[in-house]
Amino acid sequence: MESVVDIVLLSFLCITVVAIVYIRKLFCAIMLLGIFSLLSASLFVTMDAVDVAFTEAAVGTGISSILLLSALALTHTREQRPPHQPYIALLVVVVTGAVLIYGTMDLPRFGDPNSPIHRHVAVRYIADSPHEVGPPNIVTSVLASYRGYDTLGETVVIFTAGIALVGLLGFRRRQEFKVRLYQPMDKKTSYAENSTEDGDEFEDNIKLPGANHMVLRIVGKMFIPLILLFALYVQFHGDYGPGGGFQAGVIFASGIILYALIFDVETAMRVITPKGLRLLAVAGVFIYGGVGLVCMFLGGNFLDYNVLSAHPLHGQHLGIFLIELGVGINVFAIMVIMFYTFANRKRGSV
Amino acid sequence: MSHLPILQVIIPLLAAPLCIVFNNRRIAWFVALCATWASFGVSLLIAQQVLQSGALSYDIGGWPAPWGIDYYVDSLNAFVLLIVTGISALALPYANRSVEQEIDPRSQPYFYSLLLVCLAGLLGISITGDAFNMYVFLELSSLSSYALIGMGPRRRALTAAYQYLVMGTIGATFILIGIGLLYSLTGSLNIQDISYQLHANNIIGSGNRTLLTAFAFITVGLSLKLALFPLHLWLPNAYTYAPSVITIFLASTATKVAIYMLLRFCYCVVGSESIFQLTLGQIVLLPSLAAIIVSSVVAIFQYDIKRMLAYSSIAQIGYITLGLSMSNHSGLSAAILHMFNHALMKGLLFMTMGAVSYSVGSVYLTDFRGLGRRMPFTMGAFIVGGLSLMGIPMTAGFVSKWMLVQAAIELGWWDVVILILIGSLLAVIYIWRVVETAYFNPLLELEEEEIGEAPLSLLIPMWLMVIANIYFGINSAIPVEFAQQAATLLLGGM
Amino acid sequence: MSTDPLYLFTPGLVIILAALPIAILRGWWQRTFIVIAPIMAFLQLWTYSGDASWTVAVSTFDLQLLHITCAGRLFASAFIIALWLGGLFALESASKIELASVFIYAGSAISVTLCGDLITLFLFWELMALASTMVIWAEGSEAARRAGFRYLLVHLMGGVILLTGIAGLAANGSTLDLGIIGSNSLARWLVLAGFLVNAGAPPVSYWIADAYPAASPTGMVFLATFTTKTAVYVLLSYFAGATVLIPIGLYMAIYGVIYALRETNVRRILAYSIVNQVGFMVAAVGIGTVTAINGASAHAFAHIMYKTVLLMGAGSVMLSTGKDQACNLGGLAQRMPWTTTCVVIGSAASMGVPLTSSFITKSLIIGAAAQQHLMWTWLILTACSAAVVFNAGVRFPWLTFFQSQTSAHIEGGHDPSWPGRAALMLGAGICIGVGVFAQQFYNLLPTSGDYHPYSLSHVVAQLQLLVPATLLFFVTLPLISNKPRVQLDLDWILRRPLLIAWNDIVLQLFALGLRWRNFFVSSMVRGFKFLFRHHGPRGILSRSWPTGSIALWVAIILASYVILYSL
Amino acid sequence: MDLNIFGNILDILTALFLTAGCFLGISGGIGLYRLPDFFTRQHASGITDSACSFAILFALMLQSGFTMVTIKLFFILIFLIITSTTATHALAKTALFKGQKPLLGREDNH
Repeated sequence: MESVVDIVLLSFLCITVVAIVYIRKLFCAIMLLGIFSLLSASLFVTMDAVDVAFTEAAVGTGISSILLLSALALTHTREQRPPHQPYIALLVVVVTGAVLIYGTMDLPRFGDPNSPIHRHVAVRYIADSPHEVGPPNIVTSVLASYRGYDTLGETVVIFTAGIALVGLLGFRRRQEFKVRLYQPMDKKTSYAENSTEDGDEFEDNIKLPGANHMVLRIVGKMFIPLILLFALYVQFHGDYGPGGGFQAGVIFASGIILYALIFDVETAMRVITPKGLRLLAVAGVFIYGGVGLVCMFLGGNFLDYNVLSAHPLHGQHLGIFLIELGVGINVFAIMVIMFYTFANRKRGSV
Repeated sequence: MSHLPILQVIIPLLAAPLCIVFNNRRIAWFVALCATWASFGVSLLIAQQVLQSGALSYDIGGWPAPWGIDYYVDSLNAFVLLIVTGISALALPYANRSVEQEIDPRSQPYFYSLLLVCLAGLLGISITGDAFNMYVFLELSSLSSYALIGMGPRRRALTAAYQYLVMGTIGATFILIGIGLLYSLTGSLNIQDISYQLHANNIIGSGNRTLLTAFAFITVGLSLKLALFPLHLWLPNAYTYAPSVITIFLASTATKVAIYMLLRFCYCVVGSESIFQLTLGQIVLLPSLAAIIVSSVVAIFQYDIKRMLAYSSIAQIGYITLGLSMSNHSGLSAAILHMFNHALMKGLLFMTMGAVSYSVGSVYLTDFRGLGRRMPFTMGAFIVGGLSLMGIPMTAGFVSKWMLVQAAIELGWWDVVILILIGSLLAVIYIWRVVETAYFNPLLELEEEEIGEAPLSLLIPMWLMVIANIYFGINSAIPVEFAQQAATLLLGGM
Repeated sequence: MSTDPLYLFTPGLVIILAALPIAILRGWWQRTFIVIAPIMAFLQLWTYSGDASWTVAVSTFDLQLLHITCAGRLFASAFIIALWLGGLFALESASKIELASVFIYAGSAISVTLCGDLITLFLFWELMALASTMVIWAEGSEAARRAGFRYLLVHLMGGVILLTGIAGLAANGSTLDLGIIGSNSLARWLVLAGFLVNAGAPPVSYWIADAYPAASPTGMVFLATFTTKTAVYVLLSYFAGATVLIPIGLYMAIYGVIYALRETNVRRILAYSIVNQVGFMVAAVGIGTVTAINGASAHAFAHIMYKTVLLMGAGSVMLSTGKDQACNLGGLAQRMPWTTTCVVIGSAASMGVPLTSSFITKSLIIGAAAQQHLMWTWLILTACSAAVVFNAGVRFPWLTFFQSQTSAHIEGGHDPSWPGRAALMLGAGICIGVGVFAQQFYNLLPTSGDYHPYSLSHVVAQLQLLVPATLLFFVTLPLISNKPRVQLDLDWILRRPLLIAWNDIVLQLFALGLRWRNFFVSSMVRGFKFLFRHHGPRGILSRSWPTGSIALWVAIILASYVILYSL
Repeated sequence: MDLNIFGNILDILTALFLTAGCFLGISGGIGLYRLPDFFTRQHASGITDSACSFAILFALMLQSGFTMVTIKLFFILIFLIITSTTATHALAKTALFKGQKPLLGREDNH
């Protein structure tokens, strides 16, 4: 049964990929990318990698589609024809794929209990992590404690991505973004060809886009708190089930981005200012690194949470809680920063 | 328990966010300056300890090695750390004025923050004993360097950064695939442990196809990162259009760290006695020689001097990989030593380029007319750097080139010796073009007269570099000691 | 080996270090350094005991900065004296950068003669090449710049060959210390070739006459002294008795004579004369007997002295009149009495007139050839020795000071001021002094031989040689044109594309030549275009590639790595 | 025994709802493909979003019994009902605002 699901999902995946490659409308490509992420998330679920699936769904389908769309607002919506034939690319793909397949020939069989993966390091994680680290979710133990330093690295990667974007594109100053969302690219073309009697009706929409989106606003107001609440749940539930700082940060950010989409970016920027976000991003990294440093001052190694409390397990718990918080804050701040930078880059709709 | 190894990385890593707390470029610069100097100090301490008492190791999070991540510093690491921190400690004072001119003031705090992240990434790669951790920090350094290159003053910086991004990402992905395959074979991510498992399970000798593929991916990925000859195509644009400081920093550190990774993977994971060594040597040999000759000839025809030096960098990387391909003790030590010396001379040469572009605004060959008289100190430094590049005695470049020639003779590779020397002659030609223009081509009367010497904050680091180039040319005991220890260590296995 | 700090300042380093204040200071302070530094170095040199040595360990190398040998001390003394005399002469007219370069140049030349192993030698060898190039460039003209660059290229090439040789020796496990190189390997031949480039051996003899006259009048005095003579010294130390040097030396001797004869620029005449005299010494090194080695060292000393005098003479003429073409000169004897006198003494010394230095030194070489029954060698050396009359000996002073020149009006022309005059006179004095106190001079030589130059037969034989030669010179004088012309030297062939010369010959003989030429030239042009097309800024190897194509490379390399690994 | 009957009834109900859901889903898909203009397609996708997902989720809730999963599914249901209708509304409004006119309302269509 599982293999049928696998086959179906994989064939959908292939179809989506081919469609993405063929399609010239970037908007459609982005939508297909979202589908692609969703499919791969489903595949991860069938492989029992629920945490990965969760992250993929939150980041791939959620945030990255929005970010891509906002980036799309800055460019053309159709891909230009490539100047040369795509056969070279095909050759590249075929060669690389062939090498990869060749490489898998001597791999231990998938799920083989005797393969080194299942006999070496993982054994200790499974056997000892509940009384060495604590959380029932082993993924969290590995992620936050055994290999907590890698996670710090990943957090900084996200931080870097955010500030790289700001460094390259730059925040506009407050006065510079008077332009609102939902304003059509140019009035002339979109209205000239339409009948005049309808034109008047929509005149108000241009100036106050939110006013006629009453339903959206109300639903948004209903759901945004729930989204934020859910984000907090994911944040603090990471010890027990799928979840943790990365996913929580993304979900929290998506709540804010939703707010910005419905109520206008400028309003959102008054609620959560770019400066505040910058400080939050910094704070996220500092919380993580700070925990490590505190561990050092208390006599342990960097990120050795055992020393944080009298009882090692409590120490681990506290440490993981804090660093997940740091990750969450950082991811949230960076995601929103990215959205702001794209959204305010140029006149246009998101 | 000494915390030195972790401090090495964590200082710049945590100073990076600090840079953007206050949206002020001076504070950001100062923070970055303090962080780089501190990490330079730390690397000196580490180097001293390693020389005195052998390798250092540090378990992060208190988890022992195969389960957690550990830092492992031996003489090879320590040497690379010294190179990276040393160059950045000199580049940061230089950055103040240069960045002020080249980069939008609002972006400057972000610039310094990214620079520190890049530094931390490079240090993290060099110091870690864990393959995946290496990849994480590789991502860190690559991501920040894409952005840093993209911040360059000319518009083409963006396309250059984009191309670097695509190539770098392919490289990083390949490395990740390689590490993943290794993990699936051994169940471990720790480099020493991978090596142990490979040997213990008899995977190495058996011609295991997964292992072969893993290594092919890793070597190709790293060849991209270190710009080995046919995969160097991203480098000229990236170096040409990046901000001056970034060119200095990346040219003297990033490729060196990639070479370090290659050394680590080839010698510490597979082991020098294994079959790979032979083929790896042969595989790397031809691209290295091609790099030396072709890139040098290309450099001769360049008009943008920064671009010329970028091509020269590719040729110099060819020398390093040539030493590596010899797979004997003297070749390896020559390669490792040349990493250090190339960092010194290329750092110096790109510093002079930064100064020229600061004062003149461009580094086209025609803009060098009469600079010998107008910027005597800068052009003097350029000449010293050029001499070092050619491998003239009494400069740092000579020592490593000499060792390389000796290693080639030891193997009886006379043809290679001749190619090395031809490469040096080509270097004479392309450096000479600049010197000739600067000293013997008079300035046109029409041109404006304001061009003067670069400010002191650019000249002092530059001349410190000049002194280093000459000092390590005359007394190269310390780097040679390091290089030879590292070579012994690599050949002896870990 | 000693740790005495005094040893740190070997004479060579003293001179090199003096370059710094000379470059920075000006006026009297600078002059003080110019005068004092060589004296200090000289004293320092002679305080060392005969077998002093001093080694510094620099990284993996042991550099023997000091290793006193008898020959080395003689050469070093000659260098210091020449530097001092030249310094006095150049005191007023030379530029600061020229003087500083000269001191680095001289210091490294002295260091070469005093160092004890090939690596140290190579370090100073290269420094010498660079500093001497700077001396040429210091003249400042376009011609000097070009000539300097050609000079630098030749010497860098020589340096590269030498380095390869040294590296080869080291790799073979041969000792790099001072002494005859025994092993008969390729490396030895490379070292020899590297040395010979500096000596001006064929096929690169041309650089001496090409580069030296391009330097300033003062600069040439120094250039003529150091490079070729250090080459003689190292040949003597490392290759004494290598018979291949005999034909090389003879070739140089003949080459110098013939080209000097065709030359009309007085400074170029003297430059070719250097090749000729160095040829004597190289041949002597090749003969390799005790007498021959003595002769080579002694003749080097004598040659340095009289050539310094002659070049200072030519230099003062050029400084005061600005001319160095024979057809523009003449009749200066009255206006420059001191210079004339000294130059005549120098010329006499160069010819080997009895009671001058060359008489007692050149005869050692020719005598050695005779002792070894090398008939042809003896014959050619004797003939060349007589032929000196036609260049440095009589022709140079005649053209410059005595010939009556009615057509050209010469302006200026006066003796140099007192330091220059003193230098000229001191130099001339040494030329005579050495000739007069022959035995005392012989005692300074590497091996004490017993040879008495002032035998009646020898004096008579030398005069028999010189008098007819001089007569012959005046008889043939009208036949030798003094009009300036371009000389077709080997360098011309090397410098221009080989093919143009090739074409000149072939075109007249075969009609085919033109097509050949076209083929070669066009293939050269095509070769360059090929290089440019592929390596130039728009070339395939240097333009920015589309990202996709790079990805193709990645895939190809990946596949080939896998295949190669699997083999 | 009673439990078993109860269980059977649940299974039958589940099957019914699942079938209904599948049918609605497929018909929505066909509609999305076949219907002529934006607004009618909206109608088809709206059915898929609300009715189909409602049926399937309800079937799943029947299967999971009184557990935490049911509550979660319930929340998802509420969420879906509100958001998908809102999304349909927003899309339709935007389309109208951008100048898309319903095919059926056009005069030239008569």
